Amino acid sequence: MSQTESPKATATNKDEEQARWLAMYEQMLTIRHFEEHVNQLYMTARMPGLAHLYSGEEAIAVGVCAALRRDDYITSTHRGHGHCLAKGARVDRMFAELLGKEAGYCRGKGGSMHIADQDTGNLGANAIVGGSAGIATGAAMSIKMRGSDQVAVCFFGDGALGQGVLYEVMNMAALWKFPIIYVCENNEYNEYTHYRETTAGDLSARSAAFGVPCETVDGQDIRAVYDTAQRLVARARQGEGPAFMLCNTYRYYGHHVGDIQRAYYRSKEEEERWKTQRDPIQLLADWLVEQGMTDHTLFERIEQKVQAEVEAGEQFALNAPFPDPGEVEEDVYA
Amino acid sequence: MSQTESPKATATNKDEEQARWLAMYEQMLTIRHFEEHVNQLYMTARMPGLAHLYSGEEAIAVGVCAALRRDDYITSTHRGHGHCLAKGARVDRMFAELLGKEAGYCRGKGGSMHIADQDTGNLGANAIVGGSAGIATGAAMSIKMRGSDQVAVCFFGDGALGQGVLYEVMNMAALWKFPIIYVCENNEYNEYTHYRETTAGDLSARSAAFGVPCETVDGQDIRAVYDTAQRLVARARQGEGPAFMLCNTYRYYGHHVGDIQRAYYRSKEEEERWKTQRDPIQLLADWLVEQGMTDHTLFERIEQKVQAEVEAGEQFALNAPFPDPGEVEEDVYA
Amino acid sequence: MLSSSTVSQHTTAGVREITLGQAIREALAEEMRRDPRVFIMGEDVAEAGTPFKVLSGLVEEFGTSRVIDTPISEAGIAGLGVGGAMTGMRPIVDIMFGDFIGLAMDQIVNQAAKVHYMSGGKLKVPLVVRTTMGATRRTAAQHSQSLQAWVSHVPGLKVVLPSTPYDAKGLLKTAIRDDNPVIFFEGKMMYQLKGLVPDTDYTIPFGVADIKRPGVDITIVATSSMVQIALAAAELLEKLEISAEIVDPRTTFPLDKDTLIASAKKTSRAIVIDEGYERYGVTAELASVIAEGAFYYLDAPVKRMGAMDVPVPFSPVLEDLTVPTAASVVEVAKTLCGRV
Amino acid sequence: MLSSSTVSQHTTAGVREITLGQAIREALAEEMRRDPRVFIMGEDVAEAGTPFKVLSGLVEEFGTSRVIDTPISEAGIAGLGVGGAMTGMRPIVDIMFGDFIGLAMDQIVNQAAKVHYMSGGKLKVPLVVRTTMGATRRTAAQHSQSLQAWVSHVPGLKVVLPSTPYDAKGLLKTAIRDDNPVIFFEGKMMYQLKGLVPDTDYTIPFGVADIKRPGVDITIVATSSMVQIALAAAELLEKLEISAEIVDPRTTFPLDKDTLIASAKKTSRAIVIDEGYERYGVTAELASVIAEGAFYYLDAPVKRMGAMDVPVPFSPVLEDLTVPTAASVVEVAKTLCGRV
Ligand SMILES: Cc1ncc(C[n+]2csc(CCOP(=O)(O)OP(=O)(O)O)c2C)c(N)n1
Ligand SMILES: Cc1ncc(C[n+]2csc(CCOP(=O)(O)OP(=O)(O)O)c2C)c(N)n1
Ligand SMILES: [Mg+2]
Ligand SMILES: [Mg+2]
Repeated sequence: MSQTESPKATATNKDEEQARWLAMYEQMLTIRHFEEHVNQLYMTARMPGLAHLYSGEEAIAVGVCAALRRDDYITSTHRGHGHCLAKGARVDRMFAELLGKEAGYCRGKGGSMHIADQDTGNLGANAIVGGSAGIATGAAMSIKMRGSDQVAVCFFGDGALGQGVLYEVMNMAALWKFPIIYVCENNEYNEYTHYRETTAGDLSARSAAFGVPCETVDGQDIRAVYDTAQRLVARARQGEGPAFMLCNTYRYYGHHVGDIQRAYYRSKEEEERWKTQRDPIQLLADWLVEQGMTDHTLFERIEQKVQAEVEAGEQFALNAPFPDPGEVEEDVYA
Repeated sequence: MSQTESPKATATNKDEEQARWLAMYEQMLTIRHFEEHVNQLYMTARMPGLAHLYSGEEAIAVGVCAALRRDDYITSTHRGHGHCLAKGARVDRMFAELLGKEAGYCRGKGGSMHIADQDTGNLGANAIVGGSAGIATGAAMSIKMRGSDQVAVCFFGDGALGQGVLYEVMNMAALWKFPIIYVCENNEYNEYTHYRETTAGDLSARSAAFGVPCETVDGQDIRAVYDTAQRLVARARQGEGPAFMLCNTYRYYGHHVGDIQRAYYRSKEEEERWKTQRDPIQLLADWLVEQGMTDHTLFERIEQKVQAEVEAGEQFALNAPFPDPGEVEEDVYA
Repeated sequence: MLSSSTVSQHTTAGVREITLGQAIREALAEEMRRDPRVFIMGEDVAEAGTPFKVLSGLVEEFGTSRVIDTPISEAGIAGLGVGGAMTGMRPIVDIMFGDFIGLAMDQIVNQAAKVHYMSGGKLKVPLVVRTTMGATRRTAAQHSQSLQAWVSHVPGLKVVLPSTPYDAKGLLKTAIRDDNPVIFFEGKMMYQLKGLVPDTDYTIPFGVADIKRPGVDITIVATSSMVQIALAAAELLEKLEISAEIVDPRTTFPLDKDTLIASAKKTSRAIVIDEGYERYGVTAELASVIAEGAFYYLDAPVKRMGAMDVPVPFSPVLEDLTVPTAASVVEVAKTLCGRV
Repeated sequence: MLSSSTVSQHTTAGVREITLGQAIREALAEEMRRDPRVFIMGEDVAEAGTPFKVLSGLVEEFGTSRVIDTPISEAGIAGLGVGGAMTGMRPIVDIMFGDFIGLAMDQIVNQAAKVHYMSGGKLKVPLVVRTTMGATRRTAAQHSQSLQAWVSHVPGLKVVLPSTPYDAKGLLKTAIRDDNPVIFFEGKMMYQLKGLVPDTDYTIPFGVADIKRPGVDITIVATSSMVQIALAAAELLEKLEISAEIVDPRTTFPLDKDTLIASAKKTSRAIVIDEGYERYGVTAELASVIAEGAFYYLDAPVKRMGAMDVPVPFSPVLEDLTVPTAASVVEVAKTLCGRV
């Protein structure tokens, strides 16, 4: 996908545009269904441990990754399924990883919070809040040193703004003009605490103070996310340095699958408002219909395809074998 | 010293004002002479280890501490002699500490980089760059929790802007309106590297991004430093929260006493310019003369008093006994 | 003072069965009532009561000025704890997962641990850092470590590893009243463990090991989560007519070397178990203390059992292999006793 | 391959006497010439060549794009090192004083050490962290620690402690060519230490201990700075007709247990010395490895000598008491050999 085309130039472009938005729609839907199945696996005690669901935030991962090439890098978080799928990972191997199976992306050793997929440039989810900022910035440094035109994207939540290392590395990215985009997914909560209780000042001033320009984006509007990402990625690719995308969003589920009683920190009304009025998938669907780019049958077809893929992937993972016990001592050293 | 008086109200105020500026003059001079002796002690191999001299930066420590009460807190740095003296420490016990003697403020266990003096509210110099930001902010938190009207001041260099923990604690100071002033002594160098090579963006934006307002001050002009400190300290004392003072200054000596060959990182001309045109002691002296607040004899008298105190202090320390070997295992636990 | 073994054998008047999590909550609440200088700060400690729900109810009693939700800034909050402790407060800093102390090591080790000494004894740091340890929760490599060896290594720190509700409550009170920085590790899989705890105020001194079960054939020194494993192994060993003495040091510093050595001298055989990585871990210190102190009494080398030296894997089938189990302890004990 | 003891006994053609600092500089320069992916980043590493002047001249040859002065951000630069290493470069991160690794522990331990395992073996982290250790430089508690025990504890890391110019050069080259994160500790008081070093390319494999001096009566296992102390002690002991064998493990992980154990079996007595704090330190691991492996051969308990368990004091009269000396090693050796 080229970075320079203007969305409304020619008929071919129109077709391309339609294909692009439909692909994004499908990806968002895939993430949504994937996670609903993950939640069910947890609820039915078929998944070990916990998982942090991305539902509600899909437009960010999909919109940003649509602006990336396969060989660009991303780093991700504990809430990382969306990033991983958006960057091109397969549903079946992701399910397998979440279930601790040998066929998983990390042979079952990483689990939900550590899925990495080198083939799609995913340098890994990270269970340390802010923990991947150094890795992403180092990848950008490496890109620059190798004279490559790749770009690195660092995804993190509003809570990561509490971690000093983020500012340390943004300072260096700005000093040395690294090709990196810091994507802050502000879903308003650090676990069970609203970010206003933990985060002083104006969020958009944070990166600017370290020489990294910030753009604030409606994280529910995939078109806004994609457009901004396109511009910032192009800029970075051309050697013009880092940028910061502050994306406002919301998570539909609890902090993790086990966080069921949420009334003490946020209201049902608030959740409903986001789900009914600001759902990224619905917003894109509405726009596609409005633009005449799609119709009911097409939506149905996509829905069925996604459902089938997710169900097959889940089945594959449930049937897949666990790693051999002998593997426990493998991969400690390269 | 009250915080609210306006400097030019009445005759008594005029006298008070004169006394105040002369006291500051004397303190700056004390620091200057103290450090010249420290340098000599090093050059003549009578001092163990190294020391980081504050010469050239005296207006900051003295101007800020003049705005503080004895029971206010400060934290200091590896370049901490000035802060310590300005907060009220004695010359003789400081020399003793630098020489590793039992009579030193820390019984010889701390040395130049760790002098602390609880009696004057000095919570200690710190040899970890940025390492005292947490302590100072915690002291401010404690002030607030105890319902006291003390204030805490955290001194640090431009290099400490590289340490993430500084931003972590400023965020909390802003969130909870702690009575703390962050005083950044920007002497342009992080050891042997100019801060422009290590510090991206506009320095004065840094604290603001975390909700801490910044004021930039000419760190060579003690009147500017004092006035700003007065205002910000009064504000903090009244519960209006933290502030950041960005003081531009310069160190006359090397990074430490052993840093003699400096041409590779800064020019002799640059050093001369600061020493001859921007010396904080000379600038205050000039102004005092201009205001008719002093004359040659008074300067002479102060000079002699300071010289005598420093020489006596040094002699005291040179003659003082080392700690008893048995002390090595004392003070590990309270 | 009641010893925990005494408590666990009799239901005395004024003694109730509560969980380890409740014991910790009680210790905190009682100390906060007793001393207004005590407060808690950490991530999601207030209304959420931590992800482990250990602190539930505290914010309701003490308010948000003493149970303080913080940003996700481990270094920063540890630093605030040090400064607060130096200036008249007695902070308790909650570091949610022990794995995160890496972020706060500079504050804990270069600041908290050294302030008293560097100031020639004038400044004090009465700080408690509560954190967690332990694997088998299926949370993978960055949420499963038991890093007590790091802080046990550092002069100026005290390190506590409670294994029962009784110990947890008494030791936490001691920690809060101590004038030094204390790192308090809670086994995150043990919060639901039940035990008898008096309903009166008591403390347990640091540096006093507790014989959790007396025995004569072999000494098993175990810390924290591994005490339960050792006790389970002792039950199995009893069936084999091997009588194991279970010794719980309770604090890795100060360490009650005498009790460890005395037990090993008595039994002539010793196993040491700790859930931290085995190499350069707590077991190395315990084993070498025993090997030196009981040298002329030992019939066999001291055997160390720590976590396997691998990052903790996510997959349950792998993770379960990384920690000592009652069965693996039994095997080692049998070998040491010449029963194979 | 030349063993360092061989080198130190003959002046072979193509072997020169250089300092440990020079040996490190040579290793870095040669590896940077050999492999364009290798670069150095750290505070004041370029024109200043570090405060220890170890890197002088490198920026002149390789330029500021490969010898990079950074902000004072230990966590940040360690993080950049991890990310750079994962994506095709081979970074060498300079952490000026070992005391500062506390700031970077999360990056080193939770990221660098675990990436390979967590990714199921797909991602690699060929990162070298060079840092320093050692006291008696009169720089007090925050600039004098020897924290090798912390990283030696962590699976996924390799840890190197060279004691001679020869070892330093060969081991650093191995570290740079290794595909894993390696923590390389340089004794800051040893930079001027001289020794013979070949002028040809050589590497020294990890996990191979070096017998720095053969002997028959007592084994002294020593690391880094303590090797020189042990050698000096051996000279003194020789006059007392006690023949000491000095064994230098060179890497604490991988650890050459076999050589340590074999030497102790031969001599029946062992002392282990490391400049880190004694408790829960490197000496605990070395001592327990020997106590277990040579159990049936030892005539006396293994004696540990580490730094005194106190924050390092500034005053020279106190600081000098905190580290083992040739004299104190001789005393311990005499006691072990029944000569008191
Ligand atoms: C360093 C660190 N501290 C604390 C945690 C525990 N924790 C996991 S997720 C989380 C909240 C993160 O909030 P945010 O960054 O906004 O991401 P979100 O979960 O909202 O996507 C916390 C505190 C952690 N994993 N790492
Ligand atoms: C965490 C840490 N990193 C590195 C050092 C080594 N160091 C000592 S002083 C210094 C430069 C500090 O610069 P700045 O903060 O501007 O203070 P200045 O010396 O200019 O007063 C450095 C890098 C240190 N002491 N602590
Ligand atoms: Mg969030
Ligand atoms: Mg400076």
